[in-house]
Amino acid sequence: MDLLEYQAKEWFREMGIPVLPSQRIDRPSDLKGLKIPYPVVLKSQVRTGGRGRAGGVKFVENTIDAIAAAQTIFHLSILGELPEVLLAETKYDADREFYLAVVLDAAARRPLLLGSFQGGIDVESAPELLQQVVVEQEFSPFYARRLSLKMGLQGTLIQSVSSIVEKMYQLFVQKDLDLVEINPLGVSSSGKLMALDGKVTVNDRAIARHPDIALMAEKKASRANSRYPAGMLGTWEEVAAGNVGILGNGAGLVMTTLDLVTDAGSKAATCLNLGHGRNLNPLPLAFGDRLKQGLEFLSQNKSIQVVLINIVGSIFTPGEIAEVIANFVQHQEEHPSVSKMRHAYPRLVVRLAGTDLELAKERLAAVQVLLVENLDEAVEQTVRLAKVPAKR
Amino acid sequence: MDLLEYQAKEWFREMGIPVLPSQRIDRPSDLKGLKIPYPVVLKSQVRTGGRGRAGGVKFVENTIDAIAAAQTIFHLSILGELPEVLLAETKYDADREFYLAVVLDAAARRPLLLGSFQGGIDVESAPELLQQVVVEQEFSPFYARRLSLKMGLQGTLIQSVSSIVEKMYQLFVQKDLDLVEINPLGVSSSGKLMALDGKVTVNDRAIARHPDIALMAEKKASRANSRYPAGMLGTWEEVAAGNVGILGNGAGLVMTTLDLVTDAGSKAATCLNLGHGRNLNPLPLAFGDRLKQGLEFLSQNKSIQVVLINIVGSIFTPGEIAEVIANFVQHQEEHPSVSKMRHAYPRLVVRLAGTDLELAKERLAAVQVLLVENLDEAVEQTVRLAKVPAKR
Amino acid sequence: MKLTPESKVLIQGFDELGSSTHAALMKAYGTNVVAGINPGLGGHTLNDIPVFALVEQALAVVGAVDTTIIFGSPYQALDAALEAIAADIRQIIIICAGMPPLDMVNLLRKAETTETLIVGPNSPGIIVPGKILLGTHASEIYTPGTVGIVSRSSTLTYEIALQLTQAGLGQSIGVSIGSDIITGSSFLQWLQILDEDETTQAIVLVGEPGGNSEEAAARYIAEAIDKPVIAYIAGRQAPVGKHWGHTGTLAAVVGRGANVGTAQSKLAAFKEAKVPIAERPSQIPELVKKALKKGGGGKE
Amino acid sequence: MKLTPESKVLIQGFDELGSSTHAALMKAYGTNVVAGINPGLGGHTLNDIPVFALVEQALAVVGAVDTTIIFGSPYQALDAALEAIAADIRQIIIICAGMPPLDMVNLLRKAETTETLIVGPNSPGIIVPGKILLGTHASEIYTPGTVGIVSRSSTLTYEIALQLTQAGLGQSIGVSIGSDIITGSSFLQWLQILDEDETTQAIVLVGEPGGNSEEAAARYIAEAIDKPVIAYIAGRQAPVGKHWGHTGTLAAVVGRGANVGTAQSKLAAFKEAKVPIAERPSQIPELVKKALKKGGGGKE
Repeated sequence: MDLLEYQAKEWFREMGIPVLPSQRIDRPSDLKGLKIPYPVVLKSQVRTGGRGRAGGVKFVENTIDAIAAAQTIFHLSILGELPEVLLAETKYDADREFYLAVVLDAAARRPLLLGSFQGGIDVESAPELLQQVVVEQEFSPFYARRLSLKMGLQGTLIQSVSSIVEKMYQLFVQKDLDLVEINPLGVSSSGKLMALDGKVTVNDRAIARHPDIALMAEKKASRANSRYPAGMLGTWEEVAAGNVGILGNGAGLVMTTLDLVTDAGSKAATCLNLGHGRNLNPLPLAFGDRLKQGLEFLSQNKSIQVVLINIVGSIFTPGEIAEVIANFVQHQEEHPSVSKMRHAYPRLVVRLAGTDLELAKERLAAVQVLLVENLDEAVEQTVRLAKVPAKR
Repeated sequence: MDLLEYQAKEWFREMGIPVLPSQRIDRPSDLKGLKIPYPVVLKSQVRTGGRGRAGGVKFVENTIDAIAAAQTIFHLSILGELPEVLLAETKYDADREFYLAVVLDAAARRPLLLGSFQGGIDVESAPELLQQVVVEQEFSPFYARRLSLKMGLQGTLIQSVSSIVEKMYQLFVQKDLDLVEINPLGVSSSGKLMALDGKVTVNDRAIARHPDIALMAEKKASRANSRYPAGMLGTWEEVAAGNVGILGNGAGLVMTTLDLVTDAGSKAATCLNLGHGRNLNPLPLAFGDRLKQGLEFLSQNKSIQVVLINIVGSIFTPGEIAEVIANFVQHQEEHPSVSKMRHAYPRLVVRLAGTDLELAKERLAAVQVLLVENLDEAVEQTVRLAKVPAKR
Repeated sequence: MKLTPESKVLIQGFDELGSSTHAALMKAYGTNVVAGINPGLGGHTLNDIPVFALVEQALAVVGAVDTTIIFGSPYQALDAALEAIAADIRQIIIICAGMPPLDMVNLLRKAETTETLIVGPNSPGIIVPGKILLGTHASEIYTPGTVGIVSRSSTLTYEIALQLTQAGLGQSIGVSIGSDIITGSSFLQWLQILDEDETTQAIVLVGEPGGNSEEAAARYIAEAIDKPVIAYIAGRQAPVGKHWGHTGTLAAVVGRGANVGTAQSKLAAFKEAKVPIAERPSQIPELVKKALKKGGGGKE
Repeated sequence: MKLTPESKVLIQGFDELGSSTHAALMKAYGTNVVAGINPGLGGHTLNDIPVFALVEQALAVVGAVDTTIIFGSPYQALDAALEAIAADIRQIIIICAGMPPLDMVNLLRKAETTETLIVGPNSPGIIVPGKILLGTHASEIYTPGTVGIVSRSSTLTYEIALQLTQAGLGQSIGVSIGSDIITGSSFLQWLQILDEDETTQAIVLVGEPGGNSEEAAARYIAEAIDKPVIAYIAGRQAPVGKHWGHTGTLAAVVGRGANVGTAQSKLAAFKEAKVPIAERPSQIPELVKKALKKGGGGKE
């Protein structure tokens, strides 16, 4: 979960990382009660990057200009995202700007300290400017000093920058982060440091063990107002403007199925991973219910003409899975009103593997759904059906 | 530094260790604004033990009784200590009482978890009831479960008691404690747990790195209102009702000197350790200044008739030390008004070892102070002078 | 790696829900499951398996244990693994999904100093078909044979085993190192184990986007592996960043070049290492047969 | 333990104040001080000693180092020691006083897994008279010889060395394990080192109230030490709990019996182990001479 800048800076303040005096602005009129002196920077609080270039950051000198600027920014969508709040912050003139980050690195299987003498940079585009230190063992401040020295710092900046890296690392561990980044870290002519912009990503798995973060996640989700909350069905992704839906158990299997369907010349619209069905972690719904709701979810997408169901090695046997699918088909046929938005629900191609396949075949035959044992054949069948002009 | 019960319980509350609703009472009239319902327990907030038996804990049913009880407790000195505040706490009926503690153990060189099925006990007197678990590696909750099982707990109590031990350990590490103890931990008939009394000792060395605790220590010191704040001179201890003062550099050497003086038949009043003089940690005063002020400090004690100075292997040479001592003696003689409370300052016996002993001898001879090279002889001389009827 | 049917196995996070069912399935498959651990159920017996409150209590009764398999809450997995390490267990399989990656970092620091093998988290564990099941593999899909499968996913591993079984090729070992950003054991470790395993004659490595472990594996195969290896990478057609919950694809690659972690980068690495690549699962059996014929069961 | 004059020595917490003076004293005594570490002074030279910002930078220039000596703020000692361990230094002497004991607990967990010897904290370190000075001992008091001294205090060690020197008995090694509740090396370790040291013919062990390390040492001497040992315990007449800042006397002894940690308990332990006890420092030389005469320089 990505935090907004003002949330990241609240955490920075708690950790003792220097940030500028600032105030959260929920509506333009809040600027009448501004407690920080002008000139002030108004910043759109969106999660996407490139906000400065998009016009989401404005300097203002007085209340009238500030309210006008705020009204503009509140209505400015940046890469499709409208801000819910702005941040009003004291203007700061930095002499130099550094880059600092702590990030989880899969290759080293450790947190990585990152730093650059040249802040404000797009780190992906200039990796050669970026210094790295792997935190091999339990963190100790010498790792931060290693980074400072690699960045080419000297004198008192070694200690002052190291001390900020230390605090970033503490935050990283305390809050279970994937990333904490200060970019830029402003350096005044007297060597004073200031976190001018901040980015924080909380690891999604860890949210539930931090009551404060769980609350933030809840608020964010309630704003998104989704019918299928995260984890309810499993995980789905919109893939392309295709007419095939893929429903599988396990991410790897879903990706393989997507590869095969695409290679065979069809385009997938949505792929849904129900979870591999041997998962013992408490999920909101049992496997059979997830399957049923997954079918409903994909059926509601009018562009989907065929759904390929590929389930291998779940605790549910093919017979049990076929039962769920057949019931879904029967229910759809008996209650056309449920799908009154469409002419018909999508065609189904079912590929299962396991012990009681014959039973599954019979149950599905009863509702005119074909069970295909061989994966390649199931894909062929799917692609053929997807090429038939849409009846829906 | 020992915390008072109410301070310990504030920390418990912050950590999520269950404590009863309570209120701090600074003066009896505070009880008029009591926010917790009667019956209530009033507890004297003193650091010494045995407060219940001494009458420092009283149950009260209404405001009139409460104010009367509070007046009594505020005036009740327990082992010489008068409470500055009381704690008013909801009355609690425990079904059973356990004992829990985390303590630093010198033998294992690790923190130790301690627990007993039989709380409210005096642990020193019943060590056989006390279960121990050494936290060998980084703490993990299984150490707490080990303790619970050793205590003989079963069912849900294993997890609930372990979870309190976990939080005690977190507190122990977070605040650099020597000890955190819950005694008793109340267990209700439904298995709910409640920390009924708590003891917390912060490690003295670590106080300075915890701004919140440093503030508590400062307040405590300002109440004690000492002329020589901790660490100013070194460390001194009142030993017995004797007439000898001992001033040395290094705790081991001071103890040896005290042993020798006592064995030879004299009694020491105060022993002062100036620090070994090769100590590189920032002390408020340089070694020479500590020596001068140490001599003044011991001279102010009217019962001290002889001061034995024993300094070995300091960075200061004997010549430099002799200079400080001689200056002190001269100043005392020239300014009798400084010591107008007394007839005379104590006699000095000086034992030094090092390079320029001859120089030291001459400088001291000039102020009629004898330098004795041999420690046993210096002790003999001290004891002889201490037996001379007091001139002071 | 001790993978014989006699080796003793513990189940941590043992409860009335899934884990005792899986323990029963493992026992039925021939695995020597000697005890379950659950602090609240010490002294009970579930599915004929005695339950103890602590690992050290269990070991006092059943003796030293070779492998422990951790089920239960992902937030308690680190503690369970540390408890096992403190009790000198040196093979740990973590089944549960959802373990925070910083817990894994802590565990790995400990595991490395104690030379403990960690498989998982978010893994179905290990199967030696016909001999031992250490985890939640769909054992009915596997048949004993000589092909070793190492992968990062569970059901895709079953898919490959199924294709091999249907083509008459049995499996020597099936293992998933886990689908998370940070896993205990690596492809490299398993390539080495399978290379040394006497039964294994060919290896199928199944990868997916994210991280750089396939790239590292490709280099290692070229340098150090004598047995024939077939690679298959899922997710070639998946849009970048879409991962259906496999956090391995979220791996930080800052400063390691923009292309690291894509299926294309992995395929290029295997191509450079001259490792035959299957384009689809159904191609794997033929590539394995071809490699076995050519290599005669191992280069010299 | 590498204690030869050639072995390379680093100084961490190296500054313009005391530590560079002590480093100069060590060099003058013959110690091979190769570098000082101070993040803010990297590139400078103090008292002819080159200063580096990081340990790893220094080692890149001066090569592998045998011992590091840590001065400076006690709150930074843990970090300094961990930095040294990460740079593969396996002998660490911590001079500074005031290190929080939980920092030492953390350090010891790390030191034990890496087999690092920690001397201190709150210790003057080690002296091999006439050869090498690793710390802040008042070297002018010592003379080369055959008596090893191991103690928990600094100036009391000098007192004993002085008494031995004045009686014509030189010293082979003088070491204080440190005056804190938790120290790195123990009496047992040093008894073993002195027992194995070829120059040492007799050992003087100097204890004080607090903890149980003298009691453990007494048992160990009876069981495992061949050379004659003389014990001296300071603080017999000190009221219980009065310790003049030596936190070793604050050691928790909960559950270990009420008497543990008193001078009396320690004296009883040495008596039981038949270790001669000196009642005062001035008795030590005669007891050493008697023991050397009787033992002829070591039991067989």
